[in-house]
Amino acid sequence: MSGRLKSGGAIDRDEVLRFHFDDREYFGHPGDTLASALLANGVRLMGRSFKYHRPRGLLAAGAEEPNALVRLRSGRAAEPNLRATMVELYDGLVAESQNRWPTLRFDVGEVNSLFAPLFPAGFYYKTFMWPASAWKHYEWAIRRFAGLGRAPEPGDPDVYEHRHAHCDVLVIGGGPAGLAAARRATRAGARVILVDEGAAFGGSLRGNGQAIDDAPGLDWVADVVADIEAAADAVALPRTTAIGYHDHNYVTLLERVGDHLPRPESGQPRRRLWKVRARRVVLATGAIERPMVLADNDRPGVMLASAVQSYLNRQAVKVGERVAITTNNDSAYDVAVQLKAAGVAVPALIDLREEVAPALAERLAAQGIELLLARAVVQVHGKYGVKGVDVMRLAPDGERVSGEVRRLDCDALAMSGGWNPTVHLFSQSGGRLAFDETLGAFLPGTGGQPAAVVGAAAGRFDLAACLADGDAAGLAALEAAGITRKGRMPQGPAAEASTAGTPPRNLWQVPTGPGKAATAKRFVDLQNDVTASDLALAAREGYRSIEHVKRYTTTGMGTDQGKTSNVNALGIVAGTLGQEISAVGTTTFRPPYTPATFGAIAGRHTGLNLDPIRRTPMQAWHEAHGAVFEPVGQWLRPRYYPRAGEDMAAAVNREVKATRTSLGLLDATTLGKIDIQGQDAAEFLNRIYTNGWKRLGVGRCRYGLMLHEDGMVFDDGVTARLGENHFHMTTTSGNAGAVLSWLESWLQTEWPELRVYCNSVTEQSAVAGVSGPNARLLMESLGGDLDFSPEAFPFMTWQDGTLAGLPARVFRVSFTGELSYEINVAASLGTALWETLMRAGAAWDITPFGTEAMHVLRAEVGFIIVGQETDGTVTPIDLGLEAMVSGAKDFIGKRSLARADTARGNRRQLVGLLPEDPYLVVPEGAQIVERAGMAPPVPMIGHVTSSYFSPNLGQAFAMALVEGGGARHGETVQVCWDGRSAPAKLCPPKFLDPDGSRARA
Amino acid sequence: MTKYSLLSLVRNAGRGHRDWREAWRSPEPKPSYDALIIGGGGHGLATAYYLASEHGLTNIAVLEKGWIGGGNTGRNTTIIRSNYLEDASSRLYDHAVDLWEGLSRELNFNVMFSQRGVMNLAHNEHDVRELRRRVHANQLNGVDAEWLWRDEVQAFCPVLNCDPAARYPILGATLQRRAGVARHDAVAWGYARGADRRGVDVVENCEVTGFIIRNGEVRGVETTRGEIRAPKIGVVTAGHSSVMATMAGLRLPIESHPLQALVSEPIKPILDTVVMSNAVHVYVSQSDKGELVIGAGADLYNSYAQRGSFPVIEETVRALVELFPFTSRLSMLRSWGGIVDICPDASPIISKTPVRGLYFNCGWGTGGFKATPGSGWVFAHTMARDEPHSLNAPFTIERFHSGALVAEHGAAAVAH
Amino acid sequence: MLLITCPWCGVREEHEFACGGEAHIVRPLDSHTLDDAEWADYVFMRRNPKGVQYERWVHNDGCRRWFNMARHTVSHEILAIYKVGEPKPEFEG
Amino acid sequence: MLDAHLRLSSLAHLGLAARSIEEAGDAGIALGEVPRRVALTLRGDGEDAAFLDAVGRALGTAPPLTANTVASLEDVVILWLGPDEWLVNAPAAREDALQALRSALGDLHHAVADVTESRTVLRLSGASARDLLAQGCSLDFHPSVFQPGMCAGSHLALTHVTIHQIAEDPVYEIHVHRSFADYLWRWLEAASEPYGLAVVTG
Ligand SMILES: Cc1cc2nc3c(=O)[nH]c(=O)nc-3n(C[C@H](O)[C@H](O)[C@H](O)COP(=O)(O)OP(=O)(O)OC[C@H]3O[C@@H](n4cnc5c(N)ncnc54)[C@H](O)[C@@H]3O)c2cc1C
Ligand SMILES: NC(=O)c1ccc[n+]([C@@H]2O[C@H](COP(=O)([O-])OP(=O)(O)OC[C@H]3O[C@@H](n4cnc5c(N)ncnc54)[C@H](O)[C@@H]3O)[C@@H](O)[C@H]2O)c1
Ligand SMILES: Cc1cc2nc3c(=O)[nH]c(=O)nc-3n(C[C@H](O)[C@H](O)[C@H](O)COP(=O)(O)O)c2cc1C
Ligand SMILES: [Zn+2]
Repeated sequence: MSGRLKSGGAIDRDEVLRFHFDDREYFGHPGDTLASALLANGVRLMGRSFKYHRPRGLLAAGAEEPNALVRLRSGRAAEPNLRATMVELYDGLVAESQNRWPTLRFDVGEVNSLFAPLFPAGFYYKTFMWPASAWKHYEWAIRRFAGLGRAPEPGDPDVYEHRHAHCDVLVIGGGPAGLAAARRATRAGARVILVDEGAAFGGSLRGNGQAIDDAPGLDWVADVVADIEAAADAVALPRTTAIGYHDHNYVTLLERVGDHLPRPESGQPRRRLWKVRARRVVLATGAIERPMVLADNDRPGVMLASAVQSYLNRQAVKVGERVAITTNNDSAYDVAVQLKAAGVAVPALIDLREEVAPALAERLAAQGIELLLARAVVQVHGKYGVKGVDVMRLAPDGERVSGEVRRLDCDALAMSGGWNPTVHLFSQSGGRLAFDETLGAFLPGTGGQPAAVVGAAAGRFDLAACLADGDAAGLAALEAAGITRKGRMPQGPAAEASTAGTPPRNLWQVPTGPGKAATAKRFVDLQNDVTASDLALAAREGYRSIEHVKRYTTTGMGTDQGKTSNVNALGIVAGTLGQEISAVGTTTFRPPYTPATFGAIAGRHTGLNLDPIRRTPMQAWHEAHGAVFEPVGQWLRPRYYPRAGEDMAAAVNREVKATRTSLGLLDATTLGKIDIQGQDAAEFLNRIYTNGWKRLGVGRCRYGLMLHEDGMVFDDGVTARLGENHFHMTTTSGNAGAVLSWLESWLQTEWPELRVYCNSVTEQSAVAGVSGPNARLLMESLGGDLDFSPEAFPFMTWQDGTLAGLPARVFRVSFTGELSYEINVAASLGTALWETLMRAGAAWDITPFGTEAMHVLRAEVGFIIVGQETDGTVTPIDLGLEAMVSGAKDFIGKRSLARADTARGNRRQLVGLLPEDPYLVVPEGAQIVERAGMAPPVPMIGHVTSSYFSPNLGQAFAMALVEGGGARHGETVQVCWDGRSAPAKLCPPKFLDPDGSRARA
Repeated sequence: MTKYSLLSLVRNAGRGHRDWREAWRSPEPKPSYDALIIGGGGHGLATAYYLASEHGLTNIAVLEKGWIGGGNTGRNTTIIRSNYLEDASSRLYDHAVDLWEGLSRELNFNVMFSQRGVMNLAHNEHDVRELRRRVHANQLNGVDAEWLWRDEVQAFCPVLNCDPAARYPILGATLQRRAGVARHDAVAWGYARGADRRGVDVVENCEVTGFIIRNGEVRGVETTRGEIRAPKIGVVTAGHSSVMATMAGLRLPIESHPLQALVSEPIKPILDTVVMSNAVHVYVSQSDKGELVIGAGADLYNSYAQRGSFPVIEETVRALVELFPFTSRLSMLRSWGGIVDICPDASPIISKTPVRGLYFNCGWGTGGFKATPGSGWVFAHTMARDEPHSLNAPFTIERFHSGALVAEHGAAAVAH
Repeated sequence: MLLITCPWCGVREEHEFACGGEAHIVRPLDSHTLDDAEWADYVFMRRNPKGVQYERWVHNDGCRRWFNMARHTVSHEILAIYKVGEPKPEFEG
Repeated sequence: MLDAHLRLSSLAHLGLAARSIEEAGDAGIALGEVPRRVALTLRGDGEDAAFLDAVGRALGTAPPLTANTVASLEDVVILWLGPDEWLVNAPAAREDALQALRSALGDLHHAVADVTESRTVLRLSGASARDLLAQGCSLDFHPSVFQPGMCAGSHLALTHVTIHQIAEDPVYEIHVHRSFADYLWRWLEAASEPYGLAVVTG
């Protein structure tokens, strides 16, 4: 039975923490993880596997844990799939096991195990194909079995934060190697960030009790961390995982700020995403121990030797009373000795190797631990917990076992199949890996970014070497960052160098024993239930590339991404194919290193902050007056202003009618405005717009169309000539930024000889558009120095002046087809202007109108909206605006208009559309066909771009793009949508005031 | 070749699965073939399969520089649909959907085509107009399509955030019920197995490094495994199309960009359809294994690196958390990138070239997985007959000269 | 995530910039003399190299200047950054 | 003369005045809106001596030519935005100086655009000011890199800003486009939660 020792460990026995796992209450201490606390309480069964629902306990003590995944917390704070090994215990913690029903112990899903012979890797590709219609049902069933935890609930109660950071040296991993590097860099005054995903620094020192500078290793750790914390420009972040290593030394870190607490401290985020730009990176990420692939190696109680050691030293938890150990390398000998010293029985240490250094053997002998050389564990007994193991002699070729089966009674098995340097981040950084035959592991090779890999991550498993390595990397980083050392450099830390050991015996699968044991499952990927025979099957079936093997068997695709399994899988595949491991290669390491919360990646940009909301100076007025808003680019513009009892149609009709018959008021602030100055400004516009600009008089305005080089309309707007060399361009609201970039790109890269400056002045002015037959009366009533008579202030001109005491620039342009003035005032005066207009306009029942009414009004007079009548495939000629296309000059897009297809006569052209049913507002986006009642595929000749009810016309009307439509006015076509169709007559796209006299009034 | 079935599975289980044959051989390339396909992605393998099965050309080979399916076929979010705007595209993609429906049985390999429906969300009036335009066009073209208003969207996909006060509220959505997802790797493997069975050599680890062209006619290729001759060569190399074009002295209107995707940790079923949003850029489905498969955006610069930048992931995840608030406490498991071949009009090129006997099938960009069977089918026809099928006739390279583009920006604006 | 040294502002994060695609494509002055294919070559056809690409970038959030960059499209290594009008540096690959 | 109270700041609807206090106390962040000042975008050739001269004559100081720096004389401040672009700031009362600028530049190739209303300026200070900026901005604000007298355009919380450090403490001025000011203010307010926020008069 597992349990807690009376003394030792980095836990606080004086404080007792209560927690729940699957409805049972347990107790633990600060310093515990959920995993260690459960073990201390004698709990071993912690989860069920993905496919066969086999009972599972802990394999590891760190981030590599594949089995013990729990759902933590409850309600909206619940989070699935957390590794119990990484969950720090707090008082009141609630956790639940997953992937089981109804309970962890009695899980119905376990029946899957019975059918396991039918479910080898990739079985689903071979079946469930008949009958065709049945796949739906099969799939439904498959899905119920899949997945691990349950989805969280919406309504996350916590917040997440981002943090940009810059440093000279980013040290990833706070074990001896990383600490040595960080210490060196910090002492020289460098900007250092040191991170470790553990709850405390020390890395393997926390678990193995090694000494540094002749003192307990953890004392040295405390000193180094204190140094860093005291330094002005260094930070040490525990509970922080480097999740991604991107281009140009950009590293993302995920800090668990509040996860170890019942709830994050007030105001603090739960997690924080760091985005670090480091001049140098030191990767000191350590190494992960490999399990051994042996029969029933997934039973609760079969654990990595380093995990057994870590639980012992960190939390004073013994994983069992009798712990057998099996290894292929030297590192497990310490574990045996320490277990024994803690009063745990160690029935034997079973080493695959034929011989080991005499010193090691002697250490065991001194403790009275039996050493079994050239032996292997061929079977683990026990279902919910280890009951014993069978040991046999291993043949020199490692392919067979022989001799007598020796049963060892034990309640846990500690195993060490060697060590894999944690090269994930190095590989992500673009570095190549090299396979080391002796270690049986991939080591960092060449390439990558400005970084050094040190310590166990570089395949150095000796403490003294790790310290020296780290220290040297710290120095090198200083040099690379150009930091001169301050003062006398301290000595590097020292530790006793270990004596040369015996190389590991790399055996990728331990042969199975005789009889029934021969078919026992030897798990490689514990989480995804991938066995040695699955891998062999895949190779046999021709899935030879390791990438195919991965995808066919799903090995390494679980939440642990194969941290403990990938190299074993490779070894087995290479063996099956008779290839070198180096030739097989690894699968690709990808971010994140360990799973990263989506909420943290989203940070504070959720809800309304998903995207900035832009506000006009009059926004508060619109809000106060009940406007309904719609997003236009990042703006929220009033769509209409409903009065009590009005629906949208009623409100829009009222607004349209009021504007056409008396006076309307529109917030037009959002239009893009670009100030264009310079002696070549007119020439520049000539190249940008389709029409001519050189002869436009100062004081006048002109409508322009811009094309992309492919000849298609890109933007439009009115541009005014403010001076000989000075223009004021307006653009559509959504395109303002794109147009300015467009102009700059031409000026700077193609035509640098043009002397022109473009500046955005969009935000400078508030713009109120007054529109309607009474607009002039209103303007005149405001008082000021402007003469609004048609002669003094004709259509398509502008003037500066004072209006109701406000300095203003007034453009007499019209988008509604009515007599209109666009009044520009300083943005800060927007509300003052608006309120003045509302007050003064009351005499004419001035009516604020929104974008919807604006759309109706402009459509009545046939004005287009870019992005509505156009969609990137429409030329000016298609729009009937050939008069605006200059023949006399070149302009962007001109040549494209002459291409065979673009010059074709029967392209889709803009027309008006009058439904025969005058009250039928056909949907925008409805298609147009020649005749009703045809069966699909029905040839479509066009589509509806805009469609409204016009209270002025007293009928519905629309605009459309129709093949050859320009020549088909008067003909009847069918408008089709959702299985309906309605006849409508084509007409010129001008429904009201075709000669434009109202705007010119 | 063992036929796959429940029966054969049971029989093999009895023998410890020791007798399964390889799904496709690994032959040495021959010095010459009747035709070559360059690129062992889904499209290339499908082309080979249909050349063999529909046109009787069996002395052919697929040359793949790495492992089959290792390009975009193996890294896409597997969305299959045919609700494209233009007649030409909807016909082509719908033909593919027809083929998808029978594909598992045709190949005797379960590609798990799951018709769980695809929704495209509208978040503003412009989206509504454009998406409905597409629905109406689809209906008239005989492509199944429906328009759902907000309440119907909510009912169809209860976990979506349909709050009208959202920053970009959901106003409605298109729904294509016949659409869905499939198991991407199985598509490559299934076609490879099917082609292999008909005699096609699927040659992996064989990179084409040059073309042998004489008098404007293609004669063969140089590869890392020697020269291979053939009078007809189809290039189906997706992200690497420009590289191949350069080797052949041609220019293409294509740029290669990184497109990223990611998966969440696996969770119990919660999302039974596919959701795509253009304005709030993300697309999401849940695989049969339980992970959410999430499509991100493309980086704006050219790259052949099969990895993208982190800001693209951030942007996608923001959208994910907004549309599916439950994901806030869920974790990203893995992210990766592919190299997509983007055409200016967001439509593919399936075309003859100025070099006789040399054909290109490329430009599928962010959305070609769905077309895999259809693309292979028409390309096989084009290669076998030396003239396009009517379904792919509009998708020539010459359309960029004449201006007769097949503009699918709206339908393709979300990478999918 | 590139780290770009704007020739004016210095080292900045990629997200402050926008990429404008292939550089050194000169707009034909006599476009009316080109046939459709030649014109399409200018408008649509791109080198799209696997290797060193010469491309235009603009520092949108900073100085708003366009500049040129030589960047490797596999390693993403930035080989050179130079101002518009400066000669194009030659790189292998 | 225009009635000054007619002018509304882009943050008027937030009622900041009522929340403002004189001293930040122990809040980690002090944030306030800077009163309206005159602002001009100035464009011209930084390598043209005549241009530099003319600006110098009109404003008393030539525009800074070193990237990301600020030149100032008394209350006129010129921020470098680009090699041919500067932002000139002056108190509202100094409109005259700016008129002088326009006339001084005369026929030289240049542009001056009034952007007084275009930007809202926030003043940020407090012990946690750098931490707050680091939440949303990728610039390096370390005192060895970014110092008083420096300015830079960048992104803060998804919006374009120009950040100008005006004092060692540090004190920053953040210029944000007016239409984004409300969004940015509320974002900063939320992001200040871990440190404590005092709204101050700018
Ligand atoms: C992240 C992402 C998400 C996507 N999501 C979707 C989606 O949801 N729905 C959808 O329909 N589409 C999607 N796509 C697009 C889709 O993946 C592709 O359009 C499609 O898979 C292309 O298939 P292919 O066979 O043409 O190319 P690939 O699968 O890329 O195959 C091309 C092959 O050519 C090989 N090759 C290249 N050069 C050579 C050479 N010189 N010699 C030999 N071989 C060579 C490559 O190694 C590769 O295997 C997505 C793409 C990505 C990257
Ligand atoms: N005897 C053996 O075979 C053997 C094998 C391995 C290690 N060791 C011993 O282990 C020590 C190795 O020291 P070291 O400093 O190289 O490694 P370490 O294992 O002590 O420390 C590595 C640290 O990196 C952290 N880490 C890993 N990935 C991370 C990430 N992505 N983000 C944040 N933190 C991350 C881990 O939490 C760990 O604390 C030496 O003492 C060595 O003797 C011995
Ligand atoms: C639809 C789909 C689902 C995937 N699901 C998983 C998964 O559950 N676990 C996993 O580790 N990777 C998953 N992947 C990602 C692959 O592991 C891999 O990253 C991807 O195929 C790209 O290949 P590469 O990363 O080897 O370059 C999935 C990929 C796709 C296309
Ligand atoms: Zn710059």
